[in-house]
Amino acid sequence: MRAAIKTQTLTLVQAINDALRIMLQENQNVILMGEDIGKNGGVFRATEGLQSEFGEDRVLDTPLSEAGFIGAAIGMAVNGFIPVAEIQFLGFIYPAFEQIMTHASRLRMRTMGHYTVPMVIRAPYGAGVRAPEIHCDSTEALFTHMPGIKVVCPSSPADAKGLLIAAIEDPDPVLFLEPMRCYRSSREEVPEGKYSIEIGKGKKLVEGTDVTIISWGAMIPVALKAAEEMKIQEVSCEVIDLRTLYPLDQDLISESVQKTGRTVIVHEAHSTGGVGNDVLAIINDTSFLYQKAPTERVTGFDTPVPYFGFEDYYLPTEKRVVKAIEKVLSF
Amino acid sequence: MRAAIKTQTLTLVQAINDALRIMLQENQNVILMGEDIGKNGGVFRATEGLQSEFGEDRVLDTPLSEAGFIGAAIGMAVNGFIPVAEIQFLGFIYPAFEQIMTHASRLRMRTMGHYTVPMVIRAPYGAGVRAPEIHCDSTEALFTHMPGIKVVCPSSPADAKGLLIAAIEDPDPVLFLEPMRCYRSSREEVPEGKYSIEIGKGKKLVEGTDVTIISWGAMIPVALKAAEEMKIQEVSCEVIDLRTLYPLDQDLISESVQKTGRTVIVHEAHSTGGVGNDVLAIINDTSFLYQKAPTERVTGFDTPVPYFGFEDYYLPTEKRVVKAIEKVLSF
Amino acid sequence: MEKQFPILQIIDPNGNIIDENYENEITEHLIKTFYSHMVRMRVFDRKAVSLQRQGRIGTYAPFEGQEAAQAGSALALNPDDWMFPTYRDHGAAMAFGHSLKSILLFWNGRNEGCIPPKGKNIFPPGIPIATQIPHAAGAAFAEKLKGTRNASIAYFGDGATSEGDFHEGLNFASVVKAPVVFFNENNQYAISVPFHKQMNSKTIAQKSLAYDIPGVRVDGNDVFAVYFQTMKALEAARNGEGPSLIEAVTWRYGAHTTADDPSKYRDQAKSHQRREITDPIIRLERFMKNYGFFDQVWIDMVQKEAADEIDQAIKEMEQFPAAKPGDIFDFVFAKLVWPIKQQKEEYLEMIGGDKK
Amino acid sequence: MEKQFPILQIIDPNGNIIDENYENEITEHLIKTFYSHMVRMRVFDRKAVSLQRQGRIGTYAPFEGQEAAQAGSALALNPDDWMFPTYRDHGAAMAFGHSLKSILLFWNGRNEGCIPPKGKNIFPPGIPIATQIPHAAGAAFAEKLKGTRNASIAYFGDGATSEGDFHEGLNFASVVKAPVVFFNENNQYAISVPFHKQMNSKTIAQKSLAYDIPGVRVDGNDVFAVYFQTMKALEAARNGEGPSLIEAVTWRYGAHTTADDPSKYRDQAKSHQRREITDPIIRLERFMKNYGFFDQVWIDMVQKEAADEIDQAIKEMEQFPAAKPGDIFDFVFAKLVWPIKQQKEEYLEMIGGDKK
Ligand SMILES: Cc1ncc(C[n+]2csc(CCOP(=O)(O)OP(=O)(O)O)c2C)c(N)n1
Ligand SMILES: Cc1ncc(C[n+]2csc(CCOP(=O)(O)OP(=O)(O)O)c2C)c(N)n1
Ligand SMILES: [Mg+2]
Ligand SMILES: [Mg+2]
Repeated sequence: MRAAIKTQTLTLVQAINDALRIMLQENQNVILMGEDIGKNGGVFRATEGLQSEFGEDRVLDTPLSEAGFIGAAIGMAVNGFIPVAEIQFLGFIYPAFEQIMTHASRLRMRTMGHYTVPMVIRAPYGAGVRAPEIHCDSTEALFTHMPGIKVVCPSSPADAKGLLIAAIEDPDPVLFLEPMRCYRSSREEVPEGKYSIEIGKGKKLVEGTDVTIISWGAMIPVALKAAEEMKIQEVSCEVIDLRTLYPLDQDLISESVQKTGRTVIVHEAHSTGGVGNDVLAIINDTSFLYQKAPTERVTGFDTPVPYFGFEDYYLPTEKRVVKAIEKVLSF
Repeated sequence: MRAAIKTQTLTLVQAINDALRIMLQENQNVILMGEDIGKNGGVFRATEGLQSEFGEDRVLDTPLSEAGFIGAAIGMAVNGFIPVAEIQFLGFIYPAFEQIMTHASRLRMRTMGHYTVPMVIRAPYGAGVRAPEIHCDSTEALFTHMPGIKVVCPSSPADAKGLLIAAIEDPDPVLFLEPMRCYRSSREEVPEGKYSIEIGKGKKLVEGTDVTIISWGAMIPVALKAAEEMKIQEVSCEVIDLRTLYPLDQDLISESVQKTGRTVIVHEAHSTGGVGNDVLAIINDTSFLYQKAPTERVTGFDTPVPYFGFEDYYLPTEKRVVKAIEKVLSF
Repeated sequence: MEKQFPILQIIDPNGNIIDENYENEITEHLIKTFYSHMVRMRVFDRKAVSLQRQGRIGTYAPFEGQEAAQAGSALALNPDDWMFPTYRDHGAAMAFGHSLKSILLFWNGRNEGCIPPKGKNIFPPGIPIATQIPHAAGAAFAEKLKGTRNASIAYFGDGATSEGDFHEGLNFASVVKAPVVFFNENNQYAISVPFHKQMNSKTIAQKSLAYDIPGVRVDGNDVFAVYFQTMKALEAARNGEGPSLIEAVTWRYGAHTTADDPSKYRDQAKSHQRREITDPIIRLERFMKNYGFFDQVWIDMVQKEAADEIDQAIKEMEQFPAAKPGDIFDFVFAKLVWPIKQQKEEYLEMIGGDKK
Repeated sequence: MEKQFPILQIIDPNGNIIDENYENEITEHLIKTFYSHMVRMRVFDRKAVSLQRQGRIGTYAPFEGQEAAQAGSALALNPDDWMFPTYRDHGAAMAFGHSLKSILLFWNGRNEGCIPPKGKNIFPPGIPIATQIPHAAGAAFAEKLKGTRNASIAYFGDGATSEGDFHEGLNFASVVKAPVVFFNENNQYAISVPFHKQMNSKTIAQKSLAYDIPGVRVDGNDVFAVYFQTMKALEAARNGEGPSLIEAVTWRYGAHTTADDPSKYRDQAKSHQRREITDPIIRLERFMKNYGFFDQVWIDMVQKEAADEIDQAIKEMEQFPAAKPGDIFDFVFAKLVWPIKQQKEEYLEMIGGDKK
């Protein structure tokens, strides 16, 4: 019998706050940076209470200057600190794109390991919360295509905490995407204290035999609902939460696809160039002959994420996922 | 019998210069902008002679400020001009990433067509010329994943001219990638005067029956050499030059793959998230049952483009392509 | 630097003219125009906040307190000028001629709200901070190239000055002598971040020195000071003298947006106490009283007209046709490209056509 | 502004001391140190240009003419300080203690050249313009947080001031009072673009006013002026007074890089004529003659030692082991991730192992 683990009931954003507090306590070199993360506790309250607990030097309100503070964080990371920078919304990471692309992700390689950038960039992402434009982007693929940075995207509170701790302890830069639609949408039991979840490992949320549904982040609830719905039609769906988008969990993907032979990928990013196509590539490379049908991708469209009056049309829905499952089944 | 078309023998960079001159002559609203494009004629001489011919207002040397001049170009495009902005090397486009991502590509959609951004961003790209770091990136996939901008990448002088003219005449933003390794590596007969080549259409360079090789830009010569080599072994390769990377030429790809059943994709960008995966998605969606073997991708690695002392290791070679062809044949 | 860039005022908080140069320029027409615009803006703003509370529009960015800065600057424009507002400058946009219905549609997540009235050059509100600044420089430069006397105005906050785009836009404009006015509303907060954590300088106006362009600091709650300084800057721009930077020192009384809770980072009671001294509408009323322009009947009428106009706009917004799914596909490019066409067809088929 | 920011000199072009405050500070040791470093830099630079012509290294960025700016600033640093050079500041890097072999390796496309000697904090040369400026601010801020008296120095050109990262880096540093010196080498060209097309301001030093930090303009060809001003700025930084901006006005005699043809955009004959007045080494020699420090024997020795050292470095560079294919995979992450591992294995298998 396993020893009982003490837990707390937390939302995803509370779990993130918990992870940040634990790491600030544990490692004096961890330092949070970003816009409005101090007194205000972040626009989503992810850093609530941390500045008053750890002081202004460890929880630093920066100027409104993403290239500036990400660039500064790189200099700090090289010089002994572990900056955890918050980008207020993923859509506001673009001004810092050059710093991430040409420095954060390359410095280890440029100097053959002499200088390294152990930093985390946290960013809420995704549509569905009626936010203004650019607040809704889901552009993880821009970063999975960027060598030298890992991309993590949890969908549940417990995963969020364990993965964020792992990201902070990772010796390399990690982009940590937080599905803002899941920030407060549900709670679960989250272990107290420090624990980490290995980056690069997905998780089988539902065991199934007929169809594999692969998804991550804010699309997980949609995938789960579709799987639930298919149960009524006696279709057994396996649901996989990738959790890390670079590097993908090749073993988990191929093992499942080889079992079911039918795959539906669900993501809210644009179809062309989406991470779904990397999953497709893994299937092509590892499981070609196991495929009983072409893989279906249910994704955001090749359109900018629209203004929120239109966002429900853009976002993948349970209905679209169900249709795709039916399609791979009837092939 | 077709009427003889007058031609000139030009390199790719000369063909670009020719296209720019024609469009400057033809349309008073076309205006070139960028660093060192004036007296200096651009670091690759693509704009050679144009400032002295058309004046400083039409061929504008800008400050060293990619976000600034791309942002300004957006304002000019909305206000009646057709800016053709040169980014000195694709790796220096990142400071302007936000402007392209949140404005150039979205303004039409944001305003439902009221404001549009008819601009072209030209950028030499790719490795293999022993240039310093960041001068060698091939990050087209960052832009094919960006809704609202087209991405064009010619491999030959005649295509370069026709496609650049089409890009300038396109009512929407076009990223025009110039394979710097091909700038002067060969010459061909290029029609004189104005003509354009449809954006979105690839080109079959070699007709074949056994294997389809799909590539673009600076990798075309590599693909062609591999095809040539395979001829000796009596393997008939079809070579497709995509020419436009968004939107891809779905018809050309599927028609060829359905004929050969075996595909090798060659690109120098990183494997994960590369445009090769979009080609894979097209094959999956349109030609699933025609596949006789898993598609092979010969690509740059998931590493930053290395310093030039190492770049030969990074770049796909004829040998790697031949190996991939053998693999799809022996499956 | 505060000495080099004093806060210019024409009327003081008590409503007295303190710069006599402008005595003759302050006509009744001007006063009434300013007053009615500012009241219209405030009625709109409060109404919008309450619409948001009722769930009838989305997150909204109120500008109460910044009416003088926005009215004074926007009313200085010529009809053919270009305006580049942020998410907080719908006051300026409405003063310049944007329709209230459109502004409400924007805040209700509808792209239709970004379309300005015919002939009006108003950009959609800038969401990514400072990105509109280079656009304004470019549009202005285009006017210069065309040989017109039109100018453009870019609005932005104190926080926006920290972004690279602020710097690049001002530098570009200064080099090409673009006819543009960079109009800063220094409301002293960027969400929760106060001015002194945003920058080390004591003024924003002094940042003009980096580009050798004129810079001026005005009392942003003095509509006359704002108006005449903006006029001056626009005039210089039209005359080929290039860009200027105006810092309008002001304050927002409310939250950053309806999603923000300002009591987390500042004392809202104190914020409201400032009204006594700084409220731009109260100040203008004092002036009107001091100089005999105060007319309660007229004021009531202005209030009523504003309320009616806004109610009408709300009605129009709420009766506006539902968002059409097909629209998200149709405006990405001038002509549908196949991936989007295919996505559109599949989607419309699934939902049974474009009628939601 | 040129009046507010005069070009500070300690010795004039004729080699006479014109600022008597420094008479006692200019010791023989200092003079000889400066001179030998500058000669070493020039010999290196010329040699590197000819290596490039012979195809023995790749494209190279010469700095001839900028030796005083680089030596004067780099020699003002303490051993534990941080240096953030650009592609043109290998003169500064070598003065600060980088190895010549490493610098040559860098220019030969080898990442090994980016590794500084043990204990030396030298960043790899910044290629994307201005991006190193926020790094320097961050590394300096880290020193402040650690409570040391170390500072950092960021090098950048006149063109670099147009980038957003320049602005964001200076603003960040000014707000957190990071101990950093922003050292601008204003060589008056960004490739072909002359100063007056790069900015509207007449000086770069005045850009400090935007951040309320000290700004100073020095004659970048007067090694003493550069040295003492940099010392002063570093001292202020160490004392918690925050960042400063130094504009060292200078000139490059040669091409932007060996891939550039300056005759396309300026008169190179005229450029070389400037030597008579501005060459920093000639000027120092004049000074040495004027004040009795000139010693041809010693100078010949310095020249010879430099040449020998550089020849030795070239030898080491050329005997350096060939680039190992495996290296491109091994340093992306601390631990190989599977896609890279798989790519590495396939590739090494194809080429028959890691021995090229
Ligand atoms: C690039 C970018 N980063 C962050 C944000 C989030 N954000 C929206 S408004 C705001 C503060 C802006 O402050 P200021 O410029 O002073 O304008 P104000 O809101 O006070 O009018 C922030 C940080 C954004 N919209 N864009
Ligand atoms: C972001 C970026 N844009 C463009 C370039 C290409 N480029 C390399 S050096 C240079 C000019 C730099 O001028 P300056 O800052 O004055 O430095 P200098 O070369 O004169 O030392 C340019 C445009 C680059 N390296 N990075
Ligand atoms: Mg503000
Ligand atoms: Mg320069």
